[in-house]
Amino acid sequence: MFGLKTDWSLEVLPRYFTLEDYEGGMARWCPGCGDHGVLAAVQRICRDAQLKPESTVSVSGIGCSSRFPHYMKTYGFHGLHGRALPVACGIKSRRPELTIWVATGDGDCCSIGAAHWVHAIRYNMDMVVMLFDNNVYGLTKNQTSPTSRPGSKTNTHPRGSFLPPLNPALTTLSISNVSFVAQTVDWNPVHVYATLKAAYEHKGLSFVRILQRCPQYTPKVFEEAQRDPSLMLLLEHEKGVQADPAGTKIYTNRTQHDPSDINAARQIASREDVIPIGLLFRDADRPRYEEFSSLGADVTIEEKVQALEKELDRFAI
Amino acid sequence: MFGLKTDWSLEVLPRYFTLEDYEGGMARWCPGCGDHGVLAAVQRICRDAQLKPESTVSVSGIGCSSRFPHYMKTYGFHGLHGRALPVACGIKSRRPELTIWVATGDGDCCSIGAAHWVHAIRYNMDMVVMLFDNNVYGLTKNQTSPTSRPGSKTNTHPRGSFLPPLNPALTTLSISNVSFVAQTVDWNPVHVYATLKAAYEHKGLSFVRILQRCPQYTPKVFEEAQRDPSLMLLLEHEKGVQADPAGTKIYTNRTQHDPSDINAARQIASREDVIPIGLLFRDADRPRYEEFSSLGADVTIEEKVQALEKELDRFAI
Amino acid sequence: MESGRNSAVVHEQGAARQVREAIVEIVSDSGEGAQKAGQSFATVCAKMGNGVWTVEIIPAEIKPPARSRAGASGIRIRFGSKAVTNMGDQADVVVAFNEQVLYGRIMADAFREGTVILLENRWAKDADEQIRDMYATAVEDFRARGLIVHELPLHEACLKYTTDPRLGKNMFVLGMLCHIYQLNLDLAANEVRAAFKKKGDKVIEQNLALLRGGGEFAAENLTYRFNVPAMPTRQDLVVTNGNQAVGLGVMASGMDLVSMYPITPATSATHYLAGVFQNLGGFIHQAEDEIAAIGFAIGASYAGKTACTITSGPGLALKTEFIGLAVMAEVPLVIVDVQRGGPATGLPTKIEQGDLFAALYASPGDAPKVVMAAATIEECFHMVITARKLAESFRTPVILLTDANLATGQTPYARPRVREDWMAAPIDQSPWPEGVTPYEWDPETGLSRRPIPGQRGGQYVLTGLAHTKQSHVAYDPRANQVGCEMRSRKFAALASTLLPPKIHGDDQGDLLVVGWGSTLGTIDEAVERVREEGYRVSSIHLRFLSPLEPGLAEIFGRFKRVMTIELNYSDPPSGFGGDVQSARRAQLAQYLRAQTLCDVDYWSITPGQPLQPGQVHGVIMERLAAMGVVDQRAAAAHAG
Amino acid sequence: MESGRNSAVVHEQGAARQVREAIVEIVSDSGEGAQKAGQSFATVCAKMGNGVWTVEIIPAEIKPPARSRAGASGIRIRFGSKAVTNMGDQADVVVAFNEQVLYGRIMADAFREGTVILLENRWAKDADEQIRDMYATAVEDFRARGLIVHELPLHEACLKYTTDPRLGKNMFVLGMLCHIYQLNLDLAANEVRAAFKKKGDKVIEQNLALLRGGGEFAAENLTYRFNVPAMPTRQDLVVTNGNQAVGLGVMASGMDLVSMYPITPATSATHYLAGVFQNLGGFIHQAEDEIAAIGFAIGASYAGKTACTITSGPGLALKTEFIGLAVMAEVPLVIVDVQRGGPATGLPTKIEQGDLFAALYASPGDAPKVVMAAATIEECFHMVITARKLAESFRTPVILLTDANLATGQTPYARPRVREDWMAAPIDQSPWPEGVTPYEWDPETGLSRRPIPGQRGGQYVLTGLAHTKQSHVAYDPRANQVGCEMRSRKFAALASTLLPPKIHGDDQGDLLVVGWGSTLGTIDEAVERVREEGYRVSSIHLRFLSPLEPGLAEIFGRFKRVMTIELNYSDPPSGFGGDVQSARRAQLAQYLRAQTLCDVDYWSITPGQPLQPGQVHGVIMERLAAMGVVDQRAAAAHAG
Ligand SMILES: Cc1ncc(C[n+]2csc(CCOP(=O)(O)OP(=O)(O)O)c2C)c(N)n1
Ligand SMILES: Cc1ncc(C[n+]2csc(CCOP(=O)(O)OP(=O)(O)O)c2C)c(N)n1
Ligand code: SF4
Ligand code: SF4
Ligand SMILES: [Mg+2]
Ligand SMILES: [Mg+2]
Repeated sequence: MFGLKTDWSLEVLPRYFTLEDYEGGMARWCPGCGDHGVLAAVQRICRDAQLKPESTVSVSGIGCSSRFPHYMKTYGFHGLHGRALPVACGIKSRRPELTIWVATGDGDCCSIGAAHWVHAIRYNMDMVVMLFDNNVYGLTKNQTSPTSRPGSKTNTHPRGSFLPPLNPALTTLSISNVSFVAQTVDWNPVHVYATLKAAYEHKGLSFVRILQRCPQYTPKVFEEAQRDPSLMLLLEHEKGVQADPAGTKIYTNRTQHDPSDINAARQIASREDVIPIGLLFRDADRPRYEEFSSLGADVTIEEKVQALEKELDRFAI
Repeated sequence: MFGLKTDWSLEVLPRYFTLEDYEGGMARWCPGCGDHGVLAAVQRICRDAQLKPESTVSVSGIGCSSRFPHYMKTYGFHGLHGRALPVACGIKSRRPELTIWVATGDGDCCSIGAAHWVHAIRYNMDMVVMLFDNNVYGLTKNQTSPTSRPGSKTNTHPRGSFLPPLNPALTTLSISNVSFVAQTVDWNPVHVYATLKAAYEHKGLSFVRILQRCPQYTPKVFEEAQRDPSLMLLLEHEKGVQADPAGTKIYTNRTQHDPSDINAARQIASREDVIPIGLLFRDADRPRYEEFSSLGADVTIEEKVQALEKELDRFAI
Repeated sequence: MESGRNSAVVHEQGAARQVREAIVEIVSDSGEGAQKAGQSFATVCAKMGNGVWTVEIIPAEIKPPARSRAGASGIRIRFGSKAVTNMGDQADVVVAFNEQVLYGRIMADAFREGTVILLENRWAKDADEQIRDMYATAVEDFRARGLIVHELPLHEACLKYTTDPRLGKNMFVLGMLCHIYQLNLDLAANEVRAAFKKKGDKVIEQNLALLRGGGEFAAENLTYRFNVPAMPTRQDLVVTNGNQAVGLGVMASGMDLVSMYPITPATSATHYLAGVFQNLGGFIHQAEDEIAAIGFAIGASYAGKTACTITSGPGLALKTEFIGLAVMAEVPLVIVDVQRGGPATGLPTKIEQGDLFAALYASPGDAPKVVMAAATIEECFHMVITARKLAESFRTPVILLTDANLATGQTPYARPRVREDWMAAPIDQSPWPEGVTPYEWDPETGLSRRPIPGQRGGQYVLTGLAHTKQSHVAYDPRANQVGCEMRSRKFAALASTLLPPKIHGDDQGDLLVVGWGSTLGTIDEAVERVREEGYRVSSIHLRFLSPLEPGLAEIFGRFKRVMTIELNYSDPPSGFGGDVQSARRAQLAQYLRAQTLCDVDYWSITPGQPLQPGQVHGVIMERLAAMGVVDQRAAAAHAG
Repeated sequence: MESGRNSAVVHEQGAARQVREAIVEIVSDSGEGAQKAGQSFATVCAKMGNGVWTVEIIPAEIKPPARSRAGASGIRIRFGSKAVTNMGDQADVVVAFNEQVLYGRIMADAFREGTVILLENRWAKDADEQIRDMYATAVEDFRARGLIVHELPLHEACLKYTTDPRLGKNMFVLGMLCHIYQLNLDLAANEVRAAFKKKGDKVIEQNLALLRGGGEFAAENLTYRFNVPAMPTRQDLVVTNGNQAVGLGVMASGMDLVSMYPITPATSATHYLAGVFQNLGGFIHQAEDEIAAIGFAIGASYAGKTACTITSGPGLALKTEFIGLAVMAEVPLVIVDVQRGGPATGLPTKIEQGDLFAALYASPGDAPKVVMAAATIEECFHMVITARKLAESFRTPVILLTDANLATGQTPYARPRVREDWMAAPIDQSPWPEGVTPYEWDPETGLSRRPIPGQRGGQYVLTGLAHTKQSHVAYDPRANQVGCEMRSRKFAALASTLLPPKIHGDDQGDLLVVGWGSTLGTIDEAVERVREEGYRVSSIHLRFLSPLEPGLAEIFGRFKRVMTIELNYSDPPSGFGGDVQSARRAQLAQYLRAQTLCDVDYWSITPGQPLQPGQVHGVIMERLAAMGVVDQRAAAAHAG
């Protein structure tokens, strides 16, 4: 994978890419916003994997987090609110050689984009989907999101919201053909990097829920977890996310979790006493939609003309 | 519940409703279509519960199964493809006293309506949602649906579809605030009746996936299960669906399943070797959205005027 | 023709009468094979060199109850010596498998006084008294309506050849009709063989026997014998319906991807493609909904692949937001809208031309795009090719409007001579020229070349926000105005390449009829008739709605009156209660008034079925009468 | 006024100069409290009896980087002796917390030669050399542009009263401005107290000290002293922005439910309501998306409750299909569209009038509905009430258009005298009259009464399919035509109750300007000016777009030329390259041409910001020049 893209041989001169080759200008998120760190991690992974910027596409919907493509120096598609996934799938469908990063928010993915979320998991196309979950609508200035905790005081629920939050990892784990689900927190750069790297390396749709701080509107939601690492549950396993131990040593609360065990994955994902981070589930053998959708790219125009004539014969009288 | 609606005392003369009071003209489904039996079961439940036809509303999207409201003599709303649930929730939101039956298809609910499906489960409003799952798009004449089995030959996939089917019960079980999930088969009227009755009696959103025969387009999918009852797994429990044993005695394959155990429910729902029927999960204590949304119905116009004047005072200069 | 009132069998011989054309219907309960028989009949006509147009008669339900009014399932075949471009007026001869289905057709105004009904008579002796009564009452009623009913023992006659006449009767009827219309029985036999190829020789033989039996039965029992002289051409022809033509057009344009969500009456285009598209390397994506369908297509297009999405009204509504994005970010895309009756779920299987405004105006903000409408089945093919080219050349979404009439109608047309340059070129992966921005708008034409992922140095971020030519988000007043202007200039540039519409008839006169979409054949035929009657009436038919074809005001100025004829709703031109200003006009008329400032009159209805030439003829005569060109009585007589 | 070019401090005393109005801006980085200071200032003006209009200056990002051009955050206050209806032309006095934010305002054309800039000067001595340079360069540039810059040590001066001037500077500036404009300092002090009520006495005291300090600072250091005479009225007034007015209107109309999905610039209406709606028994549903939002509202309305949904362009696009259903099934519903810049995500926080066509025409098929547009903040209140009534009386969806300008602008207006009959009546649960169908269309008006679930005997099945008055699905030609007609007749009936628009100015003349929506104040002010200059120009402003207000053609006929002025995109009236027919017109102009057949001219732009009266004045003069009414030079001078 690293530096070994199959089409390298086509290049006359090998190019070496530095971090700068992936940096698309100053990110305009608020100071302290968790999005900054995730961006840095993705840029590092691109650099480490020596991804060609022109063969890398970042796709997003609308939201603070969906500004992501603007800060990458790759191709980018900053589309409509909630619609990152259909666009990303469409790109991948006929251009499977492109590397795709999807940035989506908890509103973008789990609210207005929920139908696409369900179905993109099922299509299982090879891409990394980063759910920036700050438990709030950031860009539109502080409304309740489907992952907001009950009692959250927002501009639409000034007296506190009342529904239990969606659990994006758990729901994703219960959609057929799911192939990769992980969870991480923006404030641990080591773990973010390792998790997204594993996601990138997985062939299939890698769904990574990133608990993301929004100091502007939800400064408190992750405060406790940040202060007290024992509220986190580090998932460890030889098949799991291999983060630099220096970066995860603060997590005293750990468990061995085999990411091929989906029942265990669902049970862990549904725990409310701790925040599990690491790889919940991976299955490298699920069908990927692009295996079907990308067929036929090699049919030549001459062959097309021939096939079409054959069709016309069928209708000829 | 039965015949004991709280507002009965308001009636000068008690009315007794017969099946006819719920029958809205000849159903136009194909002969042998599984929808007929479900309709009959709902009409019986209405009769047994002596639901006032004028206080009962059936709501649907578009599809064969969504013709349901036309065949009831209650109020009905036959709306847009995929949008039964938002409409049903809207009705319930401010008229919690109305009884609501939702009829939706596997395309209607799990494909175009998937976002509403996820969120309606979370809203958990008191209504029965019947998913008529015939593994196909019936009304539009035989296209692949999200629950079609891989290899299904349909008009959109004449060489066979390729994705694993969604598992509606499992996915529903993994959406926060889920309160009732059951599964039944249209060809067992006893079980359909008992399941829908339990659903009707549950306070909250009762999601019932009904495996439904479509002799027109998917005559084979449930043939085996119909012929060989041992392919079914009957869920039994004192807190479960209490079907007349005469109707379920053919099911040799049974298990005790406590519907309050959600982990077990997910495990059973995800089994692919058998078709579990019965109550997978019930929790009567989940918050229901109408508890919040229906507040304020008793505010009088005078009180409104007063409150408004107070507001205007705030803006007065 | 003699009426066979009280006799199930008609004895009278004579030579075939020569007619210029005929309209035949076969109607039955669904599943009785009327459509198959009719299609074979039509193919034989076409092969013999007749012009042909067939229309499916489709019930609303999947399996409507037997013997019900709403259950009429079948086919109409209009064929003639010349090319046939529409379904025509009332039928000449109808074969009906039961009497109830005829009511559906009567409500659709499909019959005239004198239409001959060849009616299955087994119901007269049905075990069920109610059925016997219904039958008797209906037959009486039909005769009272002036229909010529022949009650025929079709079922019984078929028993000679099959134990299950319900399945075989259609081929028997095909034989009957071949005899009546003097069609070549060998050609018909070939159709039978082709139809049952997969079912084996035994089935073929049985059906051939039924075919011949039907011919003999007609020879013995019916006096009707017509000859519609054919004019065979040397030209290679194909016969398709409009949705197949769209599918063929998708392939001929070298499209990579069709992304769709099932919706009547558009889906059958994909059904057709599903079987063959992959032979051309294409892929069909059945998305989770229409929003995802267009989003997926836009993704593929962004990545340099050619994509289209095919839908109908409700689906178009759901695509509104994404179409706006495609306009804003200049993503090439073909959107085929096979119009059906609206609004809302409306009339899913029926024809209407009600989506013109939605195509032009639905997306909020200024969202110019190309809007075209196919007028014939042949154009359904060719316009997809044009649409793809325009989409890419002008970096824009293109909406191609067709409708349920074209979608399900069938007719022969010149076999396209496939050209390689119709097909999209492979995507460009050469390095992007340095210094060129992703929206390097030509200041005159607004045109620009787009970078494709994979092109080194072309990296940019497509955005739906207002942006500069660098594709940088920009909120300043100037940037937004420039962006809007550049996107608009493209359409002025395209407009300048269009030709004024051809005038059918004289260049000037009393009345100009303007149409668009599938009504072409009907309108032209009606105009032909009034012209033959000596009136100074011409017609034009628009293919480009946005930008509009040029020169219209000038053409309009040469006629005393201009009116559109459309299949969508309008208030009476004088408004309800005489309030002209608030009258809600037919969509093209409203649009042309704004564009040309000419007082464009209109006539439109929403019957959910194609217009009949006679109906249009009546409308024209009425307008001529109102203008004082014809006297009122003449018009009334014609309109009758 | 003297320019203080090279001096940070201006010494010159004198009496206050009396002016009819003034435009003041306070601009800062976001989070520095400029808006709070400006709002207090505006409230004091209003309380003193001045006309006032405030406009928020909002950056695109949540927290844009400090000292950036795109980061300008602040407020403009225009106040005068008479009522103020719009944001006016260029500013007179600007207080800026840093020099970079001024560039954002310069790009927005907010300043003129002679605009006085009171600029924080601490950047001149910043530790960072780059900042010092930027500052010096900018100040020089400003002066070169003709701005009068006073560099003032605001930060330093605040240190007397607070250790953190970043937080206190705004009240200091309020004090300065109160001094400059002779505002009542006690009233200002009250505002300060109200603003910091929750923060406790200490904070209040500190801010009062800053307020007084600012006044003293101005007295010592600035010569500017103006007096904008107030004309206090006896009338009770309220001050709100347009979204608050919508929220108040929702409550005043007795609405039961607001169903929404957050979207700028509409959401703040719900933010306001969220705090208070439940006091009136109302509920706000934040749905999972805009489709669900309208579906939920339609459900509630079907069940007899009054509901509305509030959104902006992209959300409106998503509601397209459901609006069609509401039309088809005749479900009362109010849809408020707070327009923003488009197409696509466009300019989310900025003003445009680009959704007129989408409101009129987006849903496929024939989908008539009421479309209204509020022209003032006060109308945002009253029109919601009208909309609800119309929705129920005419059993129809009603789209109410407002825009970002109204949404965020603030102005005083007459306090509404709340009437009980504005409020929806409790739902009818009496038995449904026997024999009455669910769509018992009055044959003249198309009106019918609807059954509400709970009404005994009223059971029916609402459907989006074509249906009879029994609400039975019907696919026959006649039923569909009747349904379409009945739904259309309702709008003719409504049209017949509307009055022709009032003409502002004389009944006839050279030029009639036609506007709609939030441009009312600006257009009227510009027309006032040209009229004062002696030109025969009048204006009308439309509130009802569908059905259209009556009598327009007749009014238009009394003017030599008619033109619309709009905030949406149009090609030049002569088209690009002179192709008039394909020129893409401003939306109202296009619509009026079709409806009236008058040659309605237009001028429109998409700057994403409100029009300025001076700009409109220039446009009018240009048109008068083109007509030969004024000579070209005069027009040029005016337009300058
Ligand atoms: C169709 C549509 N509806 C609503 C919006 C307004 N909108 C933009 S972003 C957003 C939500 C942002 O929340 P989230 O997805 O959680 O992203 P975040 O800003 O928190 O990163 C909304 C509602 C829109 N742009 N388009
Ligand atoms: C917006 C929209 N898209 C598509 C359709 C066409 N359509 C009608 S029903 C249906 C699917 C029906 O399948 P399902 O929901 O499984 O119901 P079934 O007919 O099998 O009971 C589709 C695609 C439509 N009516 N509206
Ligand atoms: S508002 Fe929140 S999510 Fe958005 S940029 Fe600021 S901190 Fe990040
Ligand atoms: S097509 Fe299938 S689902 Fe539809 S009515 Fe017929 S049998 Fe039932
Ligand atoms: Mg968020
Ligand atoms: Mg189905």
